[in-house]
Amino acid sequence: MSLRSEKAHVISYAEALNEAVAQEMRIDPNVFVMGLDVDDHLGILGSTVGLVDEFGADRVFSTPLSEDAMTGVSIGSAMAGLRPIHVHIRMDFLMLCMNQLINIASKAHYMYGGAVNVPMVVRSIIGKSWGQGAQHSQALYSMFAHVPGIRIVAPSNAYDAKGCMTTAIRDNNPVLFVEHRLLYYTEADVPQEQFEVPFGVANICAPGSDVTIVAISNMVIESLRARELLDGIGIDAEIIDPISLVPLDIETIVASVEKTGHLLVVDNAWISCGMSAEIVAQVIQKASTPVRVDRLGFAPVPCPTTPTLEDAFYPNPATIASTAFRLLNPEMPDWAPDPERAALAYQQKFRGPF
Amino acid sequence: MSLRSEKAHVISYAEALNEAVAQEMRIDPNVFVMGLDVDDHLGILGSTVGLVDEFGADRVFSTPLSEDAMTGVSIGSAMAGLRPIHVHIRMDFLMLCMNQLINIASKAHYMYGGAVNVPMVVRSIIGKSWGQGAQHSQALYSMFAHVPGIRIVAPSNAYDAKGCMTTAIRDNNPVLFVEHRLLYYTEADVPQEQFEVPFGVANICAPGSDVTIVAISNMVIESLRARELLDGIGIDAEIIDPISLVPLDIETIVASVEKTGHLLVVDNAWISCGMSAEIVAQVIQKASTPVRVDRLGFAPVPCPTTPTLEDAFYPNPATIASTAFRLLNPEMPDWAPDPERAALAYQQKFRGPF
Amino acid sequence: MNGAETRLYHAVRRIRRVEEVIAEIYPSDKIRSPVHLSIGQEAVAVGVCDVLGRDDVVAMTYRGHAAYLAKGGDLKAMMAELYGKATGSAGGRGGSMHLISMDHYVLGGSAVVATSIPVAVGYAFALKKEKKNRVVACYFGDGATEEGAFYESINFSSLHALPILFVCENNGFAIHQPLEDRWATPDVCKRVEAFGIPAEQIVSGDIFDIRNAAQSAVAQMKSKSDGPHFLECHTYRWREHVGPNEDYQSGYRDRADASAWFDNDPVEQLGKTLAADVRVKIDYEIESEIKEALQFAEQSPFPDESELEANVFAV
Amino acid sequence: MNGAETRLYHAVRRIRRVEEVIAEIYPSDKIRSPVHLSIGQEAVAVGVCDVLGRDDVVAMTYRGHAAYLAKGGDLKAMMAELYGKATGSAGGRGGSMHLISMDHYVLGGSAVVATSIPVAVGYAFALKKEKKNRVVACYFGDGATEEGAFYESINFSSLHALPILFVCENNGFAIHQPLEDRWATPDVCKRVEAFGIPAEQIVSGDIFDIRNAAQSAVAQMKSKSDGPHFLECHTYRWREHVGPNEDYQSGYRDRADASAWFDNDPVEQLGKTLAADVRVKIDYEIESEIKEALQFAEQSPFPDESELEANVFAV
Ligand SMILES: Cc1ncc(C[n+]2csc(CCOP(=O)(O)OP(=O)(O)O)c2C)c(N)n1
Ligand SMILES: Cc1ncc(C[n+]2csc(CCOP(=O)(O)OP(=O)(O)O)c2C)c(N)n1
Ligand SMILES: [Mg+2]
Ligand SMILES: [Mg+2]
Repeated sequence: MSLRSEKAHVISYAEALNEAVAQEMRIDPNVFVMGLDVDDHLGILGSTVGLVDEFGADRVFSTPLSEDAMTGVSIGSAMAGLRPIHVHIRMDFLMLCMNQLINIASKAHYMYGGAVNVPMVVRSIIGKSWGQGAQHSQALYSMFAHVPGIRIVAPSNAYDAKGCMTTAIRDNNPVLFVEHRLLYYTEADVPQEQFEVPFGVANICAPGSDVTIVAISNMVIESLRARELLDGIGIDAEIIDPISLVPLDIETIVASVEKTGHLLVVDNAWISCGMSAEIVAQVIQKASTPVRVDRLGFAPVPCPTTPTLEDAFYPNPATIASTAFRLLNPEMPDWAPDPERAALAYQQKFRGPF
Repeated sequence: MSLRSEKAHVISYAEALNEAVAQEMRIDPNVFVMGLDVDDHLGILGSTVGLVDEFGADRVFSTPLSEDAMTGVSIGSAMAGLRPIHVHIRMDFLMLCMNQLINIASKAHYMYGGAVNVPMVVRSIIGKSWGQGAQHSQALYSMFAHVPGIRIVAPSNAYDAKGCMTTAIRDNNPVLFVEHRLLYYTEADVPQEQFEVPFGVANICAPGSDVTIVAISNMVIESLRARELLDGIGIDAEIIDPISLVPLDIETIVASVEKTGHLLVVDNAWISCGMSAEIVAQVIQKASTPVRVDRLGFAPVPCPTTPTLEDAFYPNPATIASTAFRLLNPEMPDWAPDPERAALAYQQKFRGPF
Repeated sequence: MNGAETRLYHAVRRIRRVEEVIAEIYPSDKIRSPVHLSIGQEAVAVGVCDVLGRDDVVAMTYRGHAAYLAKGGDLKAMMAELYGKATGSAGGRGGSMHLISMDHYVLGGSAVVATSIPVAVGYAFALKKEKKNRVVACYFGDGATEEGAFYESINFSSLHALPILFVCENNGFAIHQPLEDRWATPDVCKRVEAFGIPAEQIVSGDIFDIRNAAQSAVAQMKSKSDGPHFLECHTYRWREHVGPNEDYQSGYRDRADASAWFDNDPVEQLGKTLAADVRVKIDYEIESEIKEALQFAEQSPFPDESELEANVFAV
Repeated sequence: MNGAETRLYHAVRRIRRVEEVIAEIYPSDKIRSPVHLSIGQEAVAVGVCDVLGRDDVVAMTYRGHAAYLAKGGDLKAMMAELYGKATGSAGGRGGSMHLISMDHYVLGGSAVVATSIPVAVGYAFALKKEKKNRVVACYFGDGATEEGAFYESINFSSLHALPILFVCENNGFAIHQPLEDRWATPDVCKRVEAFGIPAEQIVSGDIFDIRNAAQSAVAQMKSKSDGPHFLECHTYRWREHVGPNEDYQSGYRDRADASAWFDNDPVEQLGKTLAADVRVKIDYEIESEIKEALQFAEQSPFPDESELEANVFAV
C-alpha cells in the first residue's frame, strides 16, 4: 500500500465520480465525456468540473440539445473502439433516447452475432423533486431492466460511486449509471487510487434478523435511518444495497430473506413493473422458506410540485419503518415513529432552484 | 335486440378492430386515424382497410416518418378535443415516442391540475418474429405499466378487440392498445352493433382447480392449448386473461390463486420488471393463503432470427404445460407433452415476409 | 399608436415586476420550485401575444411566466401555483414550469425542451379542422431547434398547412452553452425556410418590430390559411438560466454583452413614451395587482395530502 | 475507363443476381426472415462504394444487401445469415436486416428507420479522432430524412466537421407512401445545405454520375477534412417494399413510372459496354459464386438451441 492510501481521502459522491473518470481518462485515451453542460462552470453538480481543463475540448464537450442522435453517436463511437461517457443531468431525458438505447445499444452485441461491442456509460441523475415536478423527478431504470443487454448500477455512496464508475467505463457493454442528486453531497473515505466495485455483488449495509430491507440508491440512506427507528422498538432490520440492478445479486437477498422471513423492497421509483416487483418475484420463486413481502416506492402518480403532496410522494424513514413494522406485525395497530427523529440530515443541505 | 344481432357475425380480429373504429367514427366526428401506412392497400394488416374511402383523407391519413412529433400531434389534438387513434405497425417503434408518451401524455391531466385531458389511442402491434429479429419483435408494454397515467389493453380475441377498441376511443385518457399479429387471423362471433368491454375486468377463459395460469395477449391461446395438454395428465388449469393490464383486475386473479394455490404468469414479453413480475408481487402481497409461483416469457435475450433459436425464444403450449407441471410437482421429474399435440393451428397461417 | 404604447407598456412592465418580485421572494423558499425568469425577454412574449385574438392559443416552455401573463393568464392563479397552493393554475401540481390556463388558451409549459412544439402543432391541426380561423403561437428557445422533434414538427405543419406561428426566442444560450457550440450554421431561418415556411429574423429586440412581424404572419394565416410562419426573435436573458440571480460573474458570458440589451429595455423605452402620470398610474395598478396576487397565494390552502393519488386519470 | 466498367458491371450484376436468386428461393421458406431487395437500386450502392478505400466504413439500412456486397462483404456469410445459419455474418442472430462485416468495415444494418444514421456519425467521430483520413459512407432512404434523428445527426456532423458522406437513396416511396405525402418541400438538398453541408442531387440514376459525385466528395473529405457531404441519389425500387415479388398491380404506383428506370438499368447499360466474352466470363463467375454460397448456406449448421442465452453481454 502506498503512503497516499493510508491517509483518509474523504470525498463527496460528486468528487468520487469526477475522480474515477479523470483517473481512467489519464490511462485510457479512448475514454471521453459528452453531454449537455458537462464543460460549464457547474460541471454537472461538480462531477465533471475540471475535466475539460485537463483533457481538452476534444475529450470533454457539451453537445447540441439532441439526446437521440447523441446517443447514436455514443454507440457508433463505442463500436469504433472509443469509450464514451454520455451524461444526462436528469433521467427523464432518457425518454428521448430510448430508441437508440433499447433498439441499438442493448441489442448490438447479440444481434450482430458478437461482431461489435458497445462499451458506453450512460450517466443519468435522479433525485427528489424539490418542486421540479413530474418531468424532472423520474427514476426510470426499471424500463431498462426490462430489456436484456444493458447493465444498471445505482451506487448509494461515494465509495461505490467511484468503484462502480471505474468498472462501468471498463465494461464492454452499455452501462446505465444511476446517480441520486441528494447523494452528491454525501461523503465517504474512498481509496485515492483506482479500484473496481464488481457488478452483481450486493452489499449488506447493516445486519439484522427480523426483516430484510432491500433498498435502492438513496433509499439505502433512508432505510438505514429507518433501521435506527425500528431498533428503538426492538426490531432488527437487515439492510441490503444491491448496488447493481443488472446483474442482480439475488442470492444474497434470498439468503437474507430465508433468515428473516420478511422482505421489504424500498425503491426510489414507481412500484408497478419496477425493480421492487422483480426482486419480490425472484425471491418468491427462489426462497425455500415462507416469506412475507411488501414494497415501497413512489406514489402511483406523476410527481406533484406542491410540498404537501410531494412529501407524500416519496418513501422516507418514517414510512419505511412503519411499513416494516406492519409487515412484521400485521395484527397490531399501525405504528409511526416520531417525525423529528425520522428526518434526515443530508436532505436539509439540498435547496433549489435545481 | 335487432334482427342483425341474432345472426352470427363471425369476424377476424383485424375486422373487429376495423369495425369498432369505423362505427365510432360514424358517430363521433372528432375521431381520426393516423400513422404510417394506415391508408394504403394493405391497411395495417386489414385493420384500417376502407377507412380512408369512407371517411376521407382528412380523417384517415398516413404521416411522415416522424413518430416522436406525430405523437405530440396526437396529444395536442386530443387536448383540443379530438380523439386521435395513432397506429404503429410495430411496438418497437414506440421507443421513438417515449418522450411524448411518458413525459407528456401520461402526465398532462395530473400535472396540469386537470385542465386538460388526453383522449388518445396508441395502437401498436406486437408479434412473433418469423425471423424479423431483435428490433421487430418486442412487446414493451411493461415500460408503460411502470408509469402512472396510461391505460393498457391487450385483447386476445376478436370480441375483446372490438369492445376494447370502442372503450378505448371513448376513454378520456391515453390508452395503449396492444395487438398481437398472430391474433389478427383468429375469428369470433362478435356483436355487429357497438359495445364496450370495460377495462379492469379480467376474463376467466377456462375454469380449473389446480393451477392458475394468467396469460397475456396471444399467450391466452397458447395457454388454452397448454390447458388441454395438462388435462391429458389430469391437471386442471384455470386460464385468466386480464384483458386490460392497466387497470389490472388483481382481485379476480387473487381469488383464483387462493383457490388453486399455484400461479403461473405467462407473458408475451420479457420477464424482468415485466407484467409477470408485477402480477406475482401483487398476488403475493394480497393472497391470504400460501402460493407457489412461476413465470414464463421471452428468453432474456434480444430476439434472434434463426428458427432454431427463435423457436426457443417464445413460450409455447409445451413449455407452458411443462412449467405448470413442474410448479405443481417440484419433486417429480420434468414432463413434456408430445410436441405434435402442442403445435398450434393458428400459427401455421402466418408466413413472412412480415 | 399611443393606445398601443400604453397597452404594451402595461404588459411588459407587469411581467417585469412580477418576475422581479418572484426573485425577491425566492430566497424565502416560499416558492419551492425552480423558476426560469424571462426578465429581459418580455418583448417577445408581449409583441406576439398582442396580435393574438382571445381564443387564439399560446404554447410555451418552462420559461413561461411571460407568455402566460401576456396571453391573459390570471396572475393570482400563477402566484398560487408557484406557492404550491390548491388555488394555483394547476392546483399546485405543476409549479412554475407547468403554467396553464385553458380559459385563456394558454397550453401548459413543458420542462423537457422542445416537447411542447409538436403538441402545439397538434393543437393547430385541431384548429384547422375546426375552420374558425384560430391560430396557435408556439414559443421555444434557440436550444429547442436542435431537437429532432422540432424538424419533424415543422415538416408536418408545413405539409398540412397548419395555422401555427413558431416563435423562437433566441437568447443565444442554452443554459450556459452559446450557439456556436450547438448550431452548425447560425441561420435558423434558412433551415426553416427549407421546409417551405416563411421565416423572419428580428435582431433588434424591438417590441414593435416583433409585433409587426407577428401581425403580418397572423394576418396571413387567418386570411390566406397559408400554413405556418416562423419568427426568430433575438433577445437576452438578464438573469441566470434558472433561479433569481444575475450570473455575469460565472464566466460563460460577459456583462458587457448584456449592456446593449439593458439600453434597449422595452420597459424603459415604452415607459419614456408615456406621460408621467399615465405611467405612474399603470405602475401603481401593477403593484396593487401583484400585492393582491401574493396575498391570494399566501392565504390559499395547500392541497390536502389525501388528494395525492386522485386524478391521475380523467373521468 | 474500361477497367472501371468491368469492375462496376461485375459489382452491379453480382448484386442483381444474388437478389434475384434470393427472390427465387424465397417461397421455399428457407429464408425465414423479411427481405428488402435493392433490385433496381444497385447503382447507388456500387457507385459510392467503388470510391471508398478498404478501411473506409459503410453504414446501411435493413435494405442492405447491395451495400454489404458492394463494400466487399462476404457472400457466403450473407447467404448463411439469411438462412439463419451459425456461419452467417451475425451467426444467424441478425438475418437479412442486420448484415454486418466489421472485417470489411460494413457496420450493421438496422430495422428501425434512420437509427443507423447517428451511429454512423459516431463512427465518423471516432475516425476523425483517429486522424487516418478514413471516412464513413452512410446510406438511408428518403423516408429516413423525416426522422428527427436525421437532422440532429447532420447538425452534429457539420458542427464537428466529421468525415461522413450521407447518401440518400431516394426511391420516391416509404413502403407505399409517395414523397408528396411526407415532405413539405421536395428539395432535401436545400434542407441539408442549410446546415452548412455541401449537397448534390443526382437524378439520372447513372452509376458514373453517382460515382463521380461520391469521388469528389470523398476526395474533399480526405484532403481537406472539410466535414460531411450529402448526395441525394434518385433511384427506383423494382420489387415490393419487402418480399420477393413485383407489386405494380397493387395500385400505389404504376408500372409506367418504372419503365424509364428499367430502360436505365445499370446492369444492362454497363453490360453493353463490355465485350461479349468478358461479360459471359463475369456472369459465369457470379453464378458460380452464388451457387457456392448457397451450398455453403444450405450445408452450414443452425446454431444450437443451447446457445440461445449466450452472448447477450460482451466479455
Ligand atoms: C430534452 C431536454 N434536454 C435538456 C434539458 C435541460 N435544459 C433545460 S433548459 C435547457 C436550455 C434550453 O435552451 P433554449 O431552448 O435556448 O431555452 P432558454 O432556456 O434559453 O430559454 C436545457 C438544456 C431539458 N430540460 N430537456
Ligand atoms: C422508425 C420506423 N418507423 C417505421 C418503420 C416501418 N418502415 C419500414 S421501412 C419504411 C419505409 C422507409 O422508407 P425509406 O427510408 O425511403 O427507405 P426505403 O424502404 O424506400 O428504402 C417504414 C416506414 C420502421 N422500420 N422504422
Ligand atoms: Mg436559449
Ligand atoms: Mg424510399
